[in-house]
Amino acid sequence: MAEYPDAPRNNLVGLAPVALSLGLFAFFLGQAGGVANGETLRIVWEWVPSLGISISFLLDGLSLTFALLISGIGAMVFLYSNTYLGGHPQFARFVLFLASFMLAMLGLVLADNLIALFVFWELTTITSYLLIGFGHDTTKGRRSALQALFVTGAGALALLAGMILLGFTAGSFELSEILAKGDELKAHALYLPILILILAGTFTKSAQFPFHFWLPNAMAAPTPVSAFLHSATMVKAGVYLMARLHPAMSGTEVWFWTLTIAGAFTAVFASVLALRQTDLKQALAYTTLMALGTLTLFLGQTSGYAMTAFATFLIVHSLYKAALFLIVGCIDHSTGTREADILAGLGRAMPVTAVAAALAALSMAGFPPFLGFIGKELKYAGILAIGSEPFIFALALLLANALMFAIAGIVALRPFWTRRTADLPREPHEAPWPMLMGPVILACLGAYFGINPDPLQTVLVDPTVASLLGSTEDAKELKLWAGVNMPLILSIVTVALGIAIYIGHRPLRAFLARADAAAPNFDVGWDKFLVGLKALAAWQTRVIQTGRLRTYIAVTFATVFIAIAGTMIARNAWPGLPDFSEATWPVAAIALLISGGAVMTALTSSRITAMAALGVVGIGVALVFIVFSAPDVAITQLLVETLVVVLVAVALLRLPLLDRGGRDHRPKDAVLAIGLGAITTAVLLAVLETPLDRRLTDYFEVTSWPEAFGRNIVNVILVDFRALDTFGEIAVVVIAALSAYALLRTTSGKKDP
Amino acid sequence: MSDVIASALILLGSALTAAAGIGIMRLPDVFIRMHAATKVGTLGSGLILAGAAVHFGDPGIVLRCVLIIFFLLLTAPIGAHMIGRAALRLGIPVWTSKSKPDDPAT
Amino acid sequence: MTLPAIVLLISLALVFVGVGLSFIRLALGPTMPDRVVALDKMTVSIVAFCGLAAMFSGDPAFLDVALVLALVGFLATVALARFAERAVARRKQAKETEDE
Amino acid sequence: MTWVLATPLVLPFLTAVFAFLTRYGRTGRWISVVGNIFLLIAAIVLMARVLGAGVIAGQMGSWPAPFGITLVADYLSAVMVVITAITALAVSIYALGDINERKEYLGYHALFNVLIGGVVGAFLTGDLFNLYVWFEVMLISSFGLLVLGGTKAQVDGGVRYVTLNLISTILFLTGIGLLYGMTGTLNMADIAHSLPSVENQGLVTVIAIMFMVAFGVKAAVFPLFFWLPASYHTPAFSVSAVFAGLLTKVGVYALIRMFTLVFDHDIGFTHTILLWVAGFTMVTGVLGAAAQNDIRKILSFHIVSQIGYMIMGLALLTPLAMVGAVFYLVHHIIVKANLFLIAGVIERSTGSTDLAKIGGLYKSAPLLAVLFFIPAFSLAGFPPLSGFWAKYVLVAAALEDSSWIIAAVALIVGLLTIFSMTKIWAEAFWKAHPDGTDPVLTSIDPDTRKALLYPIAGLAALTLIIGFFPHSFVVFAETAAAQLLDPSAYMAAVLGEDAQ
Amino acid sequence: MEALLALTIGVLVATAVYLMLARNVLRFIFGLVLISNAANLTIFVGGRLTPGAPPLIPLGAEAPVGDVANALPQALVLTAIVIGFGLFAFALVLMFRAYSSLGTLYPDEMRAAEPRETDAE
Amino acid sequence: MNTLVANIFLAIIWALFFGGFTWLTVLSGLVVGYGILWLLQPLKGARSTYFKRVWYWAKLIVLFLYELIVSSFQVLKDIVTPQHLSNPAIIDMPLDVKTDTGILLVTNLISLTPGTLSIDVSEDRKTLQLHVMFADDPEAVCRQLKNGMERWVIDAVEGDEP
Amino acid sequence: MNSIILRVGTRYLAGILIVFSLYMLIRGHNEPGGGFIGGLIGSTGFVLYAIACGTEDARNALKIMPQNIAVAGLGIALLAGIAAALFGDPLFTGQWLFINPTEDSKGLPLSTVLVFDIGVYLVVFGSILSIVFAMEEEI
Ligand code: NA
Ligand code: NA
Repeated sequence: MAEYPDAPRNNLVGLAPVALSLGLFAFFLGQAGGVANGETLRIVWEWVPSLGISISFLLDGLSLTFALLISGIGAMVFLYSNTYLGGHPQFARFVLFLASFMLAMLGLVLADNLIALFVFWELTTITSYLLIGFGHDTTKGRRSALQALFVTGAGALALLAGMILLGFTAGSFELSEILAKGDELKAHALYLPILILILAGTFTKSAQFPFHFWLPNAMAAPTPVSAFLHSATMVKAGVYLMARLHPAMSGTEVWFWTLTIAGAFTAVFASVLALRQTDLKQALAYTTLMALGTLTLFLGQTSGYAMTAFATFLIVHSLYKAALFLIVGCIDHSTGTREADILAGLGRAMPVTAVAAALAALSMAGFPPFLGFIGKELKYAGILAIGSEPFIFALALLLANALMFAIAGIVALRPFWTRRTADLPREPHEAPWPMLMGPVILACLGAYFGINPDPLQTVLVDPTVASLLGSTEDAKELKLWAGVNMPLILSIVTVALGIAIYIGHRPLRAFLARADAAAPNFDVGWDKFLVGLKALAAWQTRVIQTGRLRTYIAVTFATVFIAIAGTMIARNAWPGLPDFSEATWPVAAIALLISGGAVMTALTSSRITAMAALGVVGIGVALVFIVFSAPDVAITQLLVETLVVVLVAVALLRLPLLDRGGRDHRPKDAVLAIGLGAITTAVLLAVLETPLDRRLTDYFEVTSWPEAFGRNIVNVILVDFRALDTFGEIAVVVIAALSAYALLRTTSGKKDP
Repeated sequence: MSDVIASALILLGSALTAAAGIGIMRLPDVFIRMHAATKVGTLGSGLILAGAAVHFGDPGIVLRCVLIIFFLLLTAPIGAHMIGRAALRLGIPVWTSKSKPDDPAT
Repeated sequence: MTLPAIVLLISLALVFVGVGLSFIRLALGPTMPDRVVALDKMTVSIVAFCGLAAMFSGDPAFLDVALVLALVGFLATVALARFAERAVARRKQAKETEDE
Repeated sequence: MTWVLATPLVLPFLTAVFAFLTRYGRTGRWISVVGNIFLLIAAIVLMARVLGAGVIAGQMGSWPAPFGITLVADYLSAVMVVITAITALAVSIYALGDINERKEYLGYHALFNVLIGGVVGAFLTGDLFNLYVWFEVMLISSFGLLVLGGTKAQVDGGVRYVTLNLISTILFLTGIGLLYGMTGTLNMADIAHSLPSVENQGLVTVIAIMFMVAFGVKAAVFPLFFWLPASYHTPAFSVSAVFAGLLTKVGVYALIRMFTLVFDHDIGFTHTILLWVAGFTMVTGVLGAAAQNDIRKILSFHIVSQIGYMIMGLALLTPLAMVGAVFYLVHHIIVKANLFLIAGVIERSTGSTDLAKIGGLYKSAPLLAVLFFIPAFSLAGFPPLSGFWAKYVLVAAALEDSSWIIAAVALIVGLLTIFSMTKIWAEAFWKAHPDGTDPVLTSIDPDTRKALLYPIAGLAALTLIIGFFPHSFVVFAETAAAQLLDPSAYMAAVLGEDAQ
Repeated sequence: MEALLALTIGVLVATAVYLMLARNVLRFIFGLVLISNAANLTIFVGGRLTPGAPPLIPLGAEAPVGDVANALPQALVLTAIVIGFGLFAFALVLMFRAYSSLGTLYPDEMRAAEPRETDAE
Repeated sequence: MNTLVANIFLAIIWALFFGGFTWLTVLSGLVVGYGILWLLQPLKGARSTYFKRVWYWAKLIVLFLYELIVSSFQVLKDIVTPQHLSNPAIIDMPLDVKTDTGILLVTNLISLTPGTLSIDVSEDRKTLQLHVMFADDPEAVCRQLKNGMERWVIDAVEGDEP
Repeated sequence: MNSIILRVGTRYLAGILIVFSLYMLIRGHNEPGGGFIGGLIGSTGFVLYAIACGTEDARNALKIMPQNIAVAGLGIALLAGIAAALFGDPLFTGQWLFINPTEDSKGLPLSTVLVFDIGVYLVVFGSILSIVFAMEEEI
């Protein structure tokens, strides 16, 4: 490639995943026979058995269809990437992420345990995030990656909740067991919440309206990623899960209406928006949305026609859409642009690409004899099988298909087969063969299966329908000619309408652009959401984490007060009236002294008064210890008090005055303070009403001398009975000293002695 | 007998302690208050401890009381000296009999 | 061996009077040294209090408290006095006589 | 054999003493590393014994319970000790490259190892006052570590941290005094044994709430967490790593211990409050993080948010919820400590932790990108990393309990966590460096680089192991939860069978 | 007796909280000293009060004679006093250091760890 | 010699603390005292002719106690009478006592006897600053102190010196 | 501090305080006192010294850096606790040796408990001095 001329190409890093995916494809193909015969392959590894979580895989028709699409298209995308991005400095990472993605996707479609499925689901989210972020140098690239991650991540969380509830309701996380309990589930009170939560997950993943906006932005990823993730595989994970749960959860009113309406609306909405795009890749992205909508719509049904249409269109779409994305990549790579209005006349320079594009586009447009035609006929058949209001939905589908027809022409035919009018950034040339392999094969498959749908029918479609409906009985036949019937008529109308749109697409596009500008824009909404989130966060932080220590302290104290007082009230734990009859006047005098000292400390604006008042409190407390027979404590108290005064006196020499002008009157603080003091007294009085159990002290008294050889019981407790406490305590003292020393000396520049 | 002596010592000592307190309250400036605190107060505490020594009579306790008194006598004047010196260096005016009564150093 | 309780009670009351008055002086000030003197006086009174407590309880253990206080109590006085003195030296311009 | 319990407690202090006395050379740092290796061995031996015996208890000083101090290890204690030892070893290795000689001289290794000793003591003690003592040991050494270095931000952060934590300490001490006044005992099992016979059960609830507030400050729950975001971004990276990993968890541990063993008499009241606290803590923490633009500040607020998850497990108090709480506790220590360690490497290679000033790491330092990605996305709860299981079990527990709102809160907060982690990822790693430079790890000198990266890689490996092989951890947490919900084995181990 | 001290403890707590809420962190330090005293007294009072009989065993006796004061709270209080002193000393040094490096004792003006938004951006 | 005296002094204190003289307390006191003096080397003090002055010491103590008690009433009187009787002044008194111990004794004893309070000793150790409560005649107060308290102290502490 | 009176007084008081502190330490097991009280009193001796004569003199007199004393004290206290392991007892189990026992007394006790208390003494002593000295040096 021109961009990375020096880099090696087709090396092991690039080819290993091609081999891997081909191997997997071959393996799955090998299983096809068995699956078609109704056998299912189940592998179970216990993972977290106590939580009912296992890594169990089950291969049935639905899984097999997806697995073959994933590994098959994967092989082509890897081959394509090897050229498209070969030599890029981050190519190895890219391949690693893409291969991880593929494996995760395979795990997702094969998992038979809901939680394992979720794990793979999230792995696709992460790998997709990393792949979209391949263009991480640009703000747009990072934004798109975050958007995709956030939207699908949000859905995934809902999905997780839904899955957990589903598992609890069904009594197992094993899908094979859950699917057997469909009737039980549908009757359960939690059915609706489960459904809503799971659909939130699948709709976001499959970009259903109104969660569609992330997908076009995800086109910031390299084209192979778009082809693989955003058309053929990941976005279909949501569809897959709805299909997977279809047997257990479908058939209810809410299931039908939700899926049908959302699917139909998305299909129409997306195809209208697709027409509005001028960037080929963007246009394709919106058509992918349309396809996903259509698939969702069919999953809302339970008829055999609808299920067959679902299975067929799933395959059809994967084939042509992957091909078209890769082709757009070839065009981009070759000409340096993806602008539909500029691109023209490439057919001569890129003949192979042109042919492949034509084949894919015709399939997409639903021309016979391509597979797309069969798919479209089945779609109409499926929609007409809808029990209520089939024509409204048929009309929607008709409109969507017609738009699809027009877009196929715009994207895949016009650039090649019209005369060039404007200069291209680069002179077009044919893409190298590894890049052409994929589109060509995929496009040809679309043609081949159109002519010969039988293998497809037996190997994939019938088993898939069987997975959905329980048996192949209701599966409809894939055939090009089903006689003149309603679907055929609708097809003809579609073509006519499609041609009309194609012809008038420029004015139509201009009109749509105006309409779009007026309509609410979800992408702008995303930005607003982020701005709002940040504003909310900033507001909350300003309110809570104010940076003002005083507020923090006040809130903390207020919390203490509310918590204690509230509980006292709630639990009516108040003490009786205090009994002062035993109080003696010396104790009263001491209490007065302590209180006086404390109040003076609080109210003075003189530092030395505060210090002296603190000394008074210390002395008063020591007096309490003396009066109530604690000489050791009294001595310690007096010594510590002395050292406190010494230290404060030293510190204050360097510190400024307490108040800068004006005294410190704070009535609100005083209310809180008095409240806390009162509640402390109340709680303590209540505690004192309970009788004290003196077991511990009694034991210390009788063992202190005979067993611990000490007559000062307090000291014996300190150094023997509870020596571990004392040890911790001296550790505190040592560390306080080391910390204080370190604090004073880290940067003070003073020399250590 | 010893109880009588002890009682006398204790009462005298506590009276002096109280008197020292009155002195601290009443006397006109910090220097004169120091006289009351340092000597009258110390003497009061010393007498109470002397009373305790007489009361207990046990030689070990007597020695302890003597030591307490000794330490009081050793440390109290040093403290007084430090305060006095600070007061002087702070420039607190010395109250004299010519100063206005009840208007001590301000 | 027991003193008349009334003697001890009277003494206790007198000592408390001394402490209380000192406390009032400590509150009133007006100068830094006044407060320090008051605190010093209170410390010395506590020594007396300990002696009384020993006699009240008949347990000489309280004399140990007195012993410690007699030895160490003046340290706070020294520290505060030094603070008062140095605080002035540090702010010669500011009029520090009236406390702060 | 009580020494199984005592050794992990004694070792950090021995390490601290020797490391301090040899601080003049470079020996101290290696003593710290070796000491922590021994600690890990001792912790593993303890764990092995606990796995065999269920709960083991030992009486220090040979004085019988409840008279002497009991050390006791059930599953929760044992795993906390092991995880503490792992974190301590990782951080002590990291410190080889992170802590300069001046800080070593001033006693970094002593402070650090005493902190670890305090943490281990808090996890192992069965005595309430002894718990207070270990809390103080932790607190004071965290004070020292926080301000070691003495920058303005550190000193200011220190003022905030110290003032608010001291309030909690005093409240804790008062609570102990009151509880002693009611029961006459300090042994936690014995208190649990005595409390039901207290007449004024309302008062027991009041005391319980006091402890809830006191430990709530330590655990940094709403509305008591201010100190954490105000300070955790200021000290050395090894210090904030060990703070972030261990300190708040000790508060959570204490809440779990007290509100399963001791205060289980009025669950309708206490645990409902806890549930509200959990919800608000999750939300305010994660929103706080969303407003930040500095890696360490973001991570700090996330600690708060994630504490909420653990409290949520405790508040729900179902077996599954307790499994979640225990699992979350263990997972979070490893992941959060590691993220702070990585922040240190980011700062070294890009020059800052301010997201606006850095970038380019994805391109030029892919190894660091991988090492960051693992814990960051684990924290965000992505499978199959450890954080997913933690979140999964808690959400499942809430749903099982029909606690819809808290489940929704837990999930939404998980989403916002993703938002923050990807913000760091996008700004520090994906975005180009604003200077146009390509920050590379090789700019760090090789010895330092090894010291910094080995522990990060080790912790990341642990995250992966827990994520990929969660079964034995879950089974362990189930036993731990069962022990917590039915403390009879704990009480029997401490007080003897006859006490039941 | 206990009731009286409970009241005193209430006063200590109230004054301490008032001080701790002040603008100047030096007052916080003073409040800390007061509230530590309150906590210590709480433990002491919680162990109930016995006047005039220290928990000492006289020579020749195997156990204390008569009812002596509860020794356990005394040991706890002693521990708490020393721990409290350690914490106090550190806090004081911290405030001292805060003043010398940040130039203020008013935490509302110390905004190095949590700068005002205007300062930060 | 100085060291020995100090050592014995400390040993006695030690023994007193233990409440009596036994061979164990005295011997251990000597050992401990030695250790402490070793610790305090920069603070050398204590004179060698200590024993000769026992007599002077006895005299000093008795006279001091007499002074203390008798003159206390002067202050007491001032305290209890409504009017302030005193006439205070700060006066400087020249010091003859030379040794550290002497200075300490003189200042302490002067402070302890009511009516006089030692404020400071000048850096050159030649002047003692006093606060005198009854300073109607400062000269007389000075003379009285020099002939009384200072004389006794010099006799007790510095007897051998001229 | 340029006070001759204080300096001279300190000369005596510091010595007395330290002797007294050791006395309080040793008798603490039977009478009021113990490692904490001893360490506090001992430290006030040197605090007084530092106030009177300056920290440089005080540090010279002490000779050993106070932090080292404190940490060594912590180590001693810990070793006193660990010593129980040699006798097969749990951590902090006191080990006693009575020298010269007679009929009415157990004899002179030597014990790990005393060693522990000495450790406590050293910790308190060293810690307070390192804080006070460092603070004094700031002014
Ligand atoms: Na209980
Ligand atoms: Na319980």
